[in-house]
Amino acid sequence: MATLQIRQALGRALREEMIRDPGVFLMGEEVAHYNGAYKVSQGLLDEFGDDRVVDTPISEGGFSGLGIGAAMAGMRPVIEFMTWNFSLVAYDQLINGAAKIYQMSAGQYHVPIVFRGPNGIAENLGSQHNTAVDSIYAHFPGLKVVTYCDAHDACGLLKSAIRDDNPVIFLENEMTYGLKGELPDHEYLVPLGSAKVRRTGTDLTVISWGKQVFNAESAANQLEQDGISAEVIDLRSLRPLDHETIFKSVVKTGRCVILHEGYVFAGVGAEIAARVQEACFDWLQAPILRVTNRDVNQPYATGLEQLVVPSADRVVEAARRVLGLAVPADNRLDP
Amino acid sequence: MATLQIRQALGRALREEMIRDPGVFLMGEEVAHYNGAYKVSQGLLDEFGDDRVVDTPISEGGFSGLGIGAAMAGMRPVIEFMTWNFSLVAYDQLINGAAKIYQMSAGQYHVPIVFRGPNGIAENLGSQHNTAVDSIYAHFPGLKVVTYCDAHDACGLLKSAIRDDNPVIFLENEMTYGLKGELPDHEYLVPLGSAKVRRTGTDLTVISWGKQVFNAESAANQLEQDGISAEVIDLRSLRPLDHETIFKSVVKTGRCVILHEGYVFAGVGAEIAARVQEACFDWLQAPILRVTNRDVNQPYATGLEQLVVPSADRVVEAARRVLGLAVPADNRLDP
Amino acid sequence: MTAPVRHDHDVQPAPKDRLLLVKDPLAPVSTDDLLALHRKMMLLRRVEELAAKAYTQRKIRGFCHLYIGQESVAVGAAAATADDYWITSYRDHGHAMAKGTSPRAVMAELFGRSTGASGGQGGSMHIFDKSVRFMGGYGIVGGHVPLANGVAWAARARGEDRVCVCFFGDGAANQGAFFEALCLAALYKLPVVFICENNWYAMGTPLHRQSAITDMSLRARGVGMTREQLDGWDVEHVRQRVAAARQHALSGAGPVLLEIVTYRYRGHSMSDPAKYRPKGELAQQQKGRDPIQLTARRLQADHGITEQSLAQTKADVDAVAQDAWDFALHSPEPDPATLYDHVYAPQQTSLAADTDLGQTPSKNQDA
Amino acid sequence: MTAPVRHDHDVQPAPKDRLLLVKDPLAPVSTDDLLALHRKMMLLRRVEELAAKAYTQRKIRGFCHLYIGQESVAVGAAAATADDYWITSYRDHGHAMAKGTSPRAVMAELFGRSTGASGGQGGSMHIFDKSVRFMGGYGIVGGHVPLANGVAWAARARGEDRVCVCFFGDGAANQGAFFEALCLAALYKLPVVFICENNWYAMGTPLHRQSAITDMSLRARGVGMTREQLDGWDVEHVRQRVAAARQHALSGAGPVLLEIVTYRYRGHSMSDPAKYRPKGELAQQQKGRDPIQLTARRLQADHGITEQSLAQTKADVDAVAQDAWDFALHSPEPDPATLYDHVYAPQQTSLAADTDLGQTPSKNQDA
Ligand SMILES: Cc1ncc(C[n+]2csc(CCOP(=O)(O)OP(=O)(O)O)c2C)c(N)n1
Ligand SMILES: Cc1ncc(C[n+]2csc(CCOP(=O)(O)OP(=O)(O)O)c2C)c(N)n1
Ligand SMILES: [Mg+2]
Ligand SMILES: [Mg+2]
Repeated sequence: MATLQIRQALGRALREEMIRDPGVFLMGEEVAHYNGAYKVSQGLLDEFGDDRVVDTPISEGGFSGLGIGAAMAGMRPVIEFMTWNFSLVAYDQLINGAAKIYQMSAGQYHVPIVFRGPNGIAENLGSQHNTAVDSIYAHFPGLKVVTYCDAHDACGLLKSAIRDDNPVIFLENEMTYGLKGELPDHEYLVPLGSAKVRRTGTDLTVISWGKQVFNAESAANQLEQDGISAEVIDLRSLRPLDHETIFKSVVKTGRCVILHEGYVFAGVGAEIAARVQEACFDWLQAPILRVTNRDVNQPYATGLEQLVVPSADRVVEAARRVLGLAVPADNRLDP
Repeated sequence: MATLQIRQALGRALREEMIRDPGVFLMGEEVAHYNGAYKVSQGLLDEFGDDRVVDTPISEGGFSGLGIGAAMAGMRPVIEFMTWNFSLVAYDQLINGAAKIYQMSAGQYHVPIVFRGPNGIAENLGSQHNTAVDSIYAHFPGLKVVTYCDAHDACGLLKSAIRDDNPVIFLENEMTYGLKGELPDHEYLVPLGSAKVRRTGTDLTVISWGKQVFNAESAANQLEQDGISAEVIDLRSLRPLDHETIFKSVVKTGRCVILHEGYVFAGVGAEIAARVQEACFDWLQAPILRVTNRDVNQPYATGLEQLVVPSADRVVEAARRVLGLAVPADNRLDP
Repeated sequence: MTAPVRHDHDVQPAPKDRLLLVKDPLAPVSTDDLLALHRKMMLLRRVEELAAKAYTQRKIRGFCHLYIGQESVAVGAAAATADDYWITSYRDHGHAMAKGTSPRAVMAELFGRSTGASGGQGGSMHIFDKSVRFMGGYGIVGGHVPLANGVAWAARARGEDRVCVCFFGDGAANQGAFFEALCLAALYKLPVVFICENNWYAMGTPLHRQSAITDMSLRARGVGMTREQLDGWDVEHVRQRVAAARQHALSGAGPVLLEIVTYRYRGHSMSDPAKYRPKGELAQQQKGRDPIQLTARRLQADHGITEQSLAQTKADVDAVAQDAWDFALHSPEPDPATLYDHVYAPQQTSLAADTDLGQTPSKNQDA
Repeated sequence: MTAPVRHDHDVQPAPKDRLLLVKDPLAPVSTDDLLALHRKMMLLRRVEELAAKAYTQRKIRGFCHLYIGQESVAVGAAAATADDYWITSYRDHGHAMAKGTSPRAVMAELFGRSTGASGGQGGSMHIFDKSVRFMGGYGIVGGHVPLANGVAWAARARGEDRVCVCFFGDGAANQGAFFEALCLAALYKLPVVFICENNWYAMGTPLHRQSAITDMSLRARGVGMTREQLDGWDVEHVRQRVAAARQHALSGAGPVLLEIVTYRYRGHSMSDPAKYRPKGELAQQQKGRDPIQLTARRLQADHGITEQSLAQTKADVDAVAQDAWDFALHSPEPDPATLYDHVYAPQQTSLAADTDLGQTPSKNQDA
């Protein structure tokens, strides 16, 4: 076992896949000489040279498209967005390009490419640097969307993503790059499309992904003190969804809270709620509740920001509500 | 009463607002000399001149941004996307610009701008020309998102959108521009944020918007023949949602089918389902079902395309299912 | 891969305009070759004339953008880059056929049949043919231009002696994606030949109303790329200059932007009556500058080809085009059962790594 | 609003490079004016030095991009465009203060206080100040450049004698949004002065590794815009050339792209140790080319200002900056009850039209 930070676990995945397959290359702003804005690619330029670890100008649309073309022509590019916020200037390339070429060409051209970078909320970055892009990519067939909460899954999922023959949206998180975890010494993969039950429970199911899994776990701990047993699921894969794991849990517990970063409206949480109520209608004993960002653009000031982002406390509240227990006076609801 | 095509009704709205407020101008590809790719702006160049009806190069990001800047500086631009598919190259401008400036500036700058153009499915346009953008815009606070199904609402909503002090995403439809409807001779507005009950019923609620409202109505007609009474709601406004109208109906009928174009995953239908199950949990007698595009990128060939897009038949099927009635052998489900 | 370093931060004289200096690198075409070029241009045109007819009969649906009038560009370019990669926009029937896709596969695609180049999935705007390195037609103006860089990147990484030829219109030269692609290609010195087919209109908007300059090759000047503007009516000239650009790009000297001036005879798409043209403009082009007529005249004047022989070519071409129609018409529609076949690629590379995945039994599993 | 028509479709010689020919239009600065410029540059720097200190004390959070070293650009430009509109990127503290936003409002914004320029909503990257026509700082590289065109559009439509000045970096000159904006501005001949502050780095990437050409003003050449590259260390020179560009743009001759060569002393943001600089580069810049020192020397040599007097200015400026800190520190945080206040603008224009909405009683209602 090795203890690695998440950034190192991701770096290990990149390195292993670059050794394994000469078609893999990494491209993005500051990934080479600077070793990555968040140091995920530390050491890779030295090891693989500047044909395979490539700094780009600030042209997200341009280098995303370059990656897509290279993937069509048989390579396996990994494109780093310094953060996913900046992918919005490249959105057309990912949606009308990456997601559709396999279909438009009736399967002649695969697009085995990974787009990766930190997603969602950081701290005090204000309005334009806090977008959680989960749903605006997971919306589209042709794309896969995955994420992790710990170092183990970060490495195993990234390796699977690189080997996948489809475009994969790989969502990381700025705040947890330094988080340490144990990785086996031998090579391993974590398959795309499988959720993980992080904690079993009987009274309600809390579904989450990315770093919000930690809020889910911390809420579960709090609830435990009140004798409430929460099952915590880390989705890991938003597209495809692991229906089996989700539905099995909700059928068992009869109650469900969904927790995620980003906006509530037509978020991935909405999709899960829609599917769960459809599949588990007869088992549900309370409405499914969602805990997400408040429905406002993210302010800079710490006090306001804290009100906006999801928290363990808000999960506890939601859990108590689905259980029909008393909750403290409601926070102001989203309009 | 005047009988107008939808394109004419939209043209009337533009014209009335341009007369009323010298700050209103129309900008987009082919809107001026060509009188609009779909002739919505017919005659406006002649009447208002090329300072106020402005042809652009193919630079959606550029002219969207121009509109946003002009709105901040006190004008009321109407930006036409030839179709909403092309807005994806301008996505960052709408999300990180239009939606956020009012908040980032703490209310110093308003962005009273309308982005409009045909959205969603047409016929045989293939993969890159069929995107329904509803959810990828409605996801974001700061934007309003509206649409219509008939000429009357088209005109009244567009006028309200132009007068609104926020950025409004105005979704039209290519296939219905020629559809005729009655408009009062006098000026009128249809407020944003209000759904319309198109047909009252008691057994189930069918929620839809845009041209799919016609599929909902036609399904309701078919259902009527079997003695089933469907209430049909035209949402008209996706953000803000008219909760009152929706919830009142579902509380009455106890059953709900949502019908819309575009992808199912984290679509606006998912949001409505999530909200309805939360608000109407105790009244719901069956799971909420959604009828949308199949979860594939849209093929060109007619036969395949027909399988993909929503239809009245699929609504009837869904309705029968929520009513616990026999349905013909299920179509292959989305994976 | 890096530009020359400027060692201090002073204002310095601007670098020179880089014009394409390579001379015509190919031997002049033989009579046989010119006949073949001529025949190919006629074939493109005839197939598209039939496509126009099929469209009015609603056998072809949706959008349908014809290439008629511009044939010399694709056919001339193909004669210089037969083995290279191509990528283009929605006006792609002519490009595909020039590159080697059969008229049958193109027509069947337009008819939405399973025998079409893209199996009926793509339609007019999305013809793909991997067998001839045709990387596809794309519908978002400018959206495919960045892809060309990646194709060239892969070709270079594999040590192939191939460029990627990327076609787009004058209108596309206003899209951000186009500019970013130019910048990246120049920075990385990628073997790409960018061809701006300047047909003077983007839909109904003439060039001088879409751009402050009408010399689109100057776009290259703003990003430090080699450029040339040329007349596109002469298929032989196009062949030579594309060959020159190819040679330049393969030499490691970086990409080239060719602006090839041409003209489209039809409306932008089948629904466009093209009323925006100045009176007489179309007739003048068709009379004085038709690429097929030009070649026909040259074949007769310089190569001793008879009018009769040209008529025979026309008859041959008509037959091939008609055969494509028949083939398309009698081809099956895509099987509904295949609807979900093109959403996700099944795994082609084995997920069980060829490297050792360690000693644990749970290979490919969550460890 | 339209470019000259090219009447036939022949290949033609490329139009000339358009250089900014307007001579320095302003009278030379008086001693008082130069003192004011000097003082302002010092103020910008001092406030940002305090911001750096506050950052290490975690009073300022998130990103914080300092302008130290580049002050002559904003201060010089402000002296030529005091009454015009400005828009800029995330490196905006200096721009805001140069344009007239108070150090208090800037510092309070950085501290996330309700008294901040953007009420604590924006933070370092998003300073807005409508009172001085400062249209804001934006965080998506290049994303704000298109907005400048709209501001200029509105100003022209209203008949104002104002340009919009748009600042961005050398790195931003690789973004599609930037290029599209340039194209549109040139096409519509908008009164915009684009200022590319070429500080030779985009984060850790030096210019020659981000662009095939390092003369960013040439971007204008590719779209037919007037351009000039100039040295930015001399605040007086910046003032004159920005005034010249302004005059050109207001004359109806179209926009101007100025590339102003400058240098940033600090890392890209507070978390960047800036190890990517060649050894000695920073020291050389600070010693030989500091804009504040240059002005100080000139004030002493040419304007008879004493060292003592300059020291007094420094003390004044220190006090103003310190006052800004104190003000920020003692200002209240935004009231949580205001959280939802800035999502949607309440209707400012009446929905009850000022025109007659007809005779029916159901005004503003679904008819
Ligand atoms: C981003 C985008 N905007 C608009 C359109 C609609 N559109 C399709 S073709 C076209 C004109 C393109 O002109 P040009 O690039 O000159 O190519 P040509 O049609 O002349 O071959 C437009 C505006 C589109 N497909 N994509
Ligand atoms: C679209 C986008 N991509 C990437 C970033 C991250 N980023 C912020 S500043 C910056 C460098 C910008 O350099 P330049 O334009 O030269 O401005 P400077 O920082 O030197 O003032 C980058 C890459 C961003 N904010 N937006
Ligand atoms: Mg054209
Ligand atoms: Mg810079």
